Amino acid sequence: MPVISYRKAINQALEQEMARDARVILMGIDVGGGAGGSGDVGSVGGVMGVTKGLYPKFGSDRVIDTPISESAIIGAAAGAAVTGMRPVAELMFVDFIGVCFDQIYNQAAKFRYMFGGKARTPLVIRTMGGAGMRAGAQHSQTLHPILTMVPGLKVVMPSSPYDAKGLLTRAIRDDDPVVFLESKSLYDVKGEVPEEAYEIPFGEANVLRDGRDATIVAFGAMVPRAVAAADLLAKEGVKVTVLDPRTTSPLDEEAILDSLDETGRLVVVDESPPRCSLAADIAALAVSQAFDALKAPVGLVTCPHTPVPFAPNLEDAYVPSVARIVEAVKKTL
Amino acid sequence: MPVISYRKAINQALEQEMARDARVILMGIDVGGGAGGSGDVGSVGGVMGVTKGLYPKFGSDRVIDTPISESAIIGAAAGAAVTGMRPVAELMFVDFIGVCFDQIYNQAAKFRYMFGGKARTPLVIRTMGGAGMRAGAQHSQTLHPILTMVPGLKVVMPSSPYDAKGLLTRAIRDDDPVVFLESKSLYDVKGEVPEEAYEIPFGEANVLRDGRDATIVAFGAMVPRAVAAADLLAKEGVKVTVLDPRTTSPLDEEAILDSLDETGRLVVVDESPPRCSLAADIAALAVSQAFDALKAPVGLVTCPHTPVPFAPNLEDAYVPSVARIVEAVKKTL
Amino acid sequence: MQLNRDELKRAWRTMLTIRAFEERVEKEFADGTIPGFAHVYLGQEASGTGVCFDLTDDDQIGSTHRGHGHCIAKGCEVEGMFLEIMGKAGGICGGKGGSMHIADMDKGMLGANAIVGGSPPIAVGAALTQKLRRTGHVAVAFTGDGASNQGTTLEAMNMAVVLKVPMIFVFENNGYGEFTSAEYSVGAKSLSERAAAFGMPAASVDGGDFFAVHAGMREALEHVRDGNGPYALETRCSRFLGHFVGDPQKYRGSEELAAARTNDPVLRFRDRVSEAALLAIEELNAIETEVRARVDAAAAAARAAALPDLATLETDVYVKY
Amino acid sequence: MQLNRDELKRAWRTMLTIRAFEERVEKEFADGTIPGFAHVYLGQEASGTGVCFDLTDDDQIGSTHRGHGHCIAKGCEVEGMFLEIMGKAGGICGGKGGSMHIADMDKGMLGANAIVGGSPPIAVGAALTQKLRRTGHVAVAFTGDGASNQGTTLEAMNMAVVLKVPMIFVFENNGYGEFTSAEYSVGAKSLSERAAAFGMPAASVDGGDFFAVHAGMREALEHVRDGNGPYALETRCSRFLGHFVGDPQKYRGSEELAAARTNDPVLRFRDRVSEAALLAIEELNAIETEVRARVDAAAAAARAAALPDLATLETDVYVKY
Ligand SMILES: Cc1ncc(C[n+]2csc(CCOP(=O)(O)OP(=O)(O)O)c2C)c(N)n1
Ligand SMILES: Cc1ncc(C[n+]2csc(CCOP(=O)(O)OP(=O)(O)O)c2C)c(N)n1
Ligand SMILES: [Mg+2]
Ligand SMILES: [Mg+2]
Repeated sequence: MPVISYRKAINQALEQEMARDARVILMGIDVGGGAGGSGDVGSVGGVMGVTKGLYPKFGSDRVIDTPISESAIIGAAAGAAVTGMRPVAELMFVDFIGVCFDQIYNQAAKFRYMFGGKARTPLVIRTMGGAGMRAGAQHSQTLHPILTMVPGLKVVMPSSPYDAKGLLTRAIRDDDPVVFLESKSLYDVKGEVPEEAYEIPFGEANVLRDGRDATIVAFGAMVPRAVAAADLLAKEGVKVTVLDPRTTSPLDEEAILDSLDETGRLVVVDESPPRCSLAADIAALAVSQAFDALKAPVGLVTCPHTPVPFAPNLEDAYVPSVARIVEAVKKTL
Repeated sequence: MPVISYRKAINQALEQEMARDARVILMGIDVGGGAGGSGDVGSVGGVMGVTKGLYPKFGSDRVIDTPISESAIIGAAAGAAVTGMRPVAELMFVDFIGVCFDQIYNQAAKFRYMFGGKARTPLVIRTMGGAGMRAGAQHSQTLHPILTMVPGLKVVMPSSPYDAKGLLTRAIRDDDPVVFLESKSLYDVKGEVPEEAYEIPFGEANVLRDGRDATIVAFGAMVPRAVAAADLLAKEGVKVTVLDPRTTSPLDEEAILDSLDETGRLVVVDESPPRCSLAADIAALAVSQAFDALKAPVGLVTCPHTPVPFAPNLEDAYVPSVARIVEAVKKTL
Repeated sequence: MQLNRDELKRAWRTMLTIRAFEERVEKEFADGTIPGFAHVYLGQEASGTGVCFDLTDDDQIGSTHRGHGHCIAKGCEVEGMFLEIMGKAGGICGGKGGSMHIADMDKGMLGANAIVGGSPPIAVGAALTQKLRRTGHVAVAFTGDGASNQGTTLEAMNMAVVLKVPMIFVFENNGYGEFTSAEYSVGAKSLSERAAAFGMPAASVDGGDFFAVHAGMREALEHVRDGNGPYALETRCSRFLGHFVGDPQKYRGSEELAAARTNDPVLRFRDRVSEAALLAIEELNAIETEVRARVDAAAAAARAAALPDLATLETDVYVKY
Repeated sequence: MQLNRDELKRAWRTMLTIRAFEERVEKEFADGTIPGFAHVYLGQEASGTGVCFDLTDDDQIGSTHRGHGHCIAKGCEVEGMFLEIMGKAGGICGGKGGSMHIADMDKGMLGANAIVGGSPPIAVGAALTQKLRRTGHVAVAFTGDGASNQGTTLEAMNMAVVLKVPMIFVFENNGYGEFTSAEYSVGAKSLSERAAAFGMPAASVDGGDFFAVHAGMREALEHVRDGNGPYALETRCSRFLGHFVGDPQKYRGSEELAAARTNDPVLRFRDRVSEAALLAIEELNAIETEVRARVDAAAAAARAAALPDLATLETDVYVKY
């Protein structure tokens, strides 16, 4: 099987779905790659190069560069979706959600319910999150909790190239609004990815390690760290299950509860500040629905209740580390 | 002691603090009451009448009607705060946060940290939330979880006239950005409120009922319901503690943990959809820090994972009811 | 551009339906049969009617919190609307939306919108669909003077120009956003001049005059359908009532309030059409009787209708979750 | 309006400090000593320098992601800036902010801002403070051509007009927002004409010419300080490098790139001032030597400086929690 990067896997899903379905269009800041310039328009393909090559292939009607107006970008994508297109809008950094959040949670996500089931909004919002790039407080957040809490939205957090392609393909074919949260620290990670198109269903957790001593639930960029922690623990004889729910909404509650039935011990790894986080969400699931299975306090490995700092050493200390995950698991034993 | 409404209590706090400190200014849509009209400007005082009488008293320099431009309202308030004023900005319905969220969480809340402690942003954002007014999906949300999760913000949810006045006074005197979330269903509720100014500190829970069988934690408009549930249960011989943390950030973790030490049983009542909610947050606190004390699954009484419906019977079924709280407590026994 | 008799009747019927509907809403609201709050369109009937007159079901509109008139002008049925506004089963949105969220996709009505400035970005997207599909159809965003100051509206204007989509921004300037006058809240000389500065043609018409609005829209449609990008049309209207039903409007002087009532689009239409002998007064009256009967019957039926089934509380959140 | 010798020296020193600082940033970035990304101000020195020239520490500016030049022009020290940009202890913001979040309240520098369109609303607030306190001081919001399309910027313009605050919107039009040209992204005829339509005077000046910018600001300040409300000033600039250091800029043709370099504000200032014999070339050179030495020393010191104490990770979130 070809080995490609997470970035390329996303690009491939976009290209294949655009080729398959003329209703699929891309729009966002520089997704085409520099409209109106005197040079080689389409040479870039987004600030991270994720959409590279799509403008030359599909042209300006299908790969639409926009002004820096995120409310209009997301709103227009929602409007195009509800009238029959299948737009993939790029919100460059998820940190920018604050200038367009209304169009996401009050508009796109609520159309169907408010209109009594009459609307269909096949909108994908691609965006990237996470720390580690030394990009500072306004370019390093994850913000998946505020998306996960929104009824009407689906939220995807791919943790590998394989998942990225399969989940994005699914997202584009899905009839509901989906936020597809890419981890910028994973763009260069490589893995096996089938050439042909395939879908990974939403709401089905991936089991990356299987062990009966404890369960680690992790999302997005925290998944490789959870796996690394599990492998370190395995060397010490501690066998843990690592679950990657892949979508935070819908959430594969069953997989988590089933695993807890076996292990009775839970650690949640969440790259976000602790309050009202996904870590808290999973812990609440456990204590409300798997109380009898629980043998120890749930370990919450999150960022601190602070913005993301810029200095490299501070930023490294900010994000949940393998060491902290290992420690948290040991505490539950 | 005078008996006044929650609305009047807020008004009184505003009036007294404005009289006390010339730096306190109000700004927002119609907070003055109809700038530019040919009639009696200042006759209204906000769409809910909360700021009534302040424009006539303090004039247009201190009670500032604005265009419908929430990013500019909140941003300007943040800018005024960081340059020496103490603005109280009104975001009419908290549902509108989506058009100005960036100015709240990326700007005001992060100034101090990003700038290495150099900024001081004594900003209060008054806003109202909650269902029950038959106002539909875009005018009935609470959204406190997405505020609580923001490092750098403080979040207040007053549940009575007494608390409203004391907490707002504290908020205005506070040097950090505070979101003051009024419950619109409480505006007409009356209670004893001292005439003179007083402060209620942040991060100190109020104990409304004291019992050793279970602990109910509730916020804002859910507090009176939790109390009603406790009183019903008391008639059946079940004695529960009702805790109102009053501020969700900072959170009085100690009060909750202390109570759990005594009762071992927890029900959280949260008027918001379940995912990444405050209910989940408190449950996570319990299972991570009071695991040994817990004797039963934590009961989460929340809204369903849907937008707020319009039809009265649906809306009534949407919001946590006294009956559901009673049932949840019984389930923990 | 002269309208024929059938067209005149259609315009009259639409304006009157709005008038009768909103008067009935006012009454029902007083009776307590309409939950929540209601923003009625009384005084602005000519605007919505004129704007939507030449639109088909395949053209789309995005509306506002004050959307009943837009809905009716775009072809929504008053029966379903009353059921919706009263939160009843069988409402256009199953009773889940209410007054501020009426939508009817089949009629190209993309939704009333309770967020000021919520619709313009969405309408840009609808227009984008029209452009990409080369349908020749258009999208219209209704906004008020108040909404014209919202960042979403302003950036939607620029986006529409840049993407050159077939879209019309209709600014219904009734002089007030809630209690605040447009004189105060709009720093620009006029809404149409500000819109023009975004790079599109803009015009301003008397929104109390159906014929002026209709003529303005004809020009707008011509421009837009020719692939020239968006157009802005300001309709200067009168708001008869307060911001919501029950608003005592003390912020408006009594003279101004009285003056507003004199610019009555329904009376003006009746006078003009009957004076010019385009339609006989009897014809106009007959339509009025018929319209009012239908509206009253719809309201009465809605009053008597059942609430939605509680089981619907959790349906329609997703197509499939 | 003729500047005296000391003033000319001050202008030269400021422009050169920006030039030297940014060239050093480019080099340090290549060396890997600057984490993250860096947006440099090369080619735009005259704009920030001219805008801030007559401002005092009590006047405030809100800046952008491309803020180094604004910081220097507003009086921030290069030592603290290098420490900050390298994420070191002792940085202007303790290393917590980084390149896109440099602020220095004592200098009236309210912060670089990594959110496009983030600053204008904040600057409206700063100007409101000035207005309410009747200080005679002003606030300035820097934005780019790209940022001019953000709703926050647009609504801040209207708000500033309505509140009549002493504020200047500076649009540094360097022709690009990231990779997209302003020709494409701005639907309006020009940034200044669009701003004018919001109800304030607006002018457009050659941003490569310090004297033109300075003269433009003088007019702006006069208007604004007289209590007439806001003013908009477009400065037409060249962006020498790409959006960030390392951007190969294939979207710009080679001719355009070459042309950009010919409009060098530093060279133009040197030529004009020396040709008119306002300052001797030796004086200019002496200042350059001194400035470069200081900048280089600051960079070297910052390279050698320690990272922040880990204990600071959780401080400075609140004044008191
Ligand atoms: C984002 C947002 N801000 C504020 C409101 C409250 N609000 C509802 S309608 C309205 C006035 C709108 O004025 P205008 O656009 O002129 O429309 P009109 O009511 O005159 O039809 C306001 C402020 C809202 N619904 N949404
Ligand atoms: C809200 C938001 N959207 C997008 C970005 C990404 N971004 C950073 S700078 C930039 C271009 C800004 O262009 P302009 O305003 O012209 O400033 P310039 O870079 O030319 O100085 C973009 C799109 C951002 N930081 N914030
Ligand atoms: Mg209006
Ligand atoms: Mg630019």
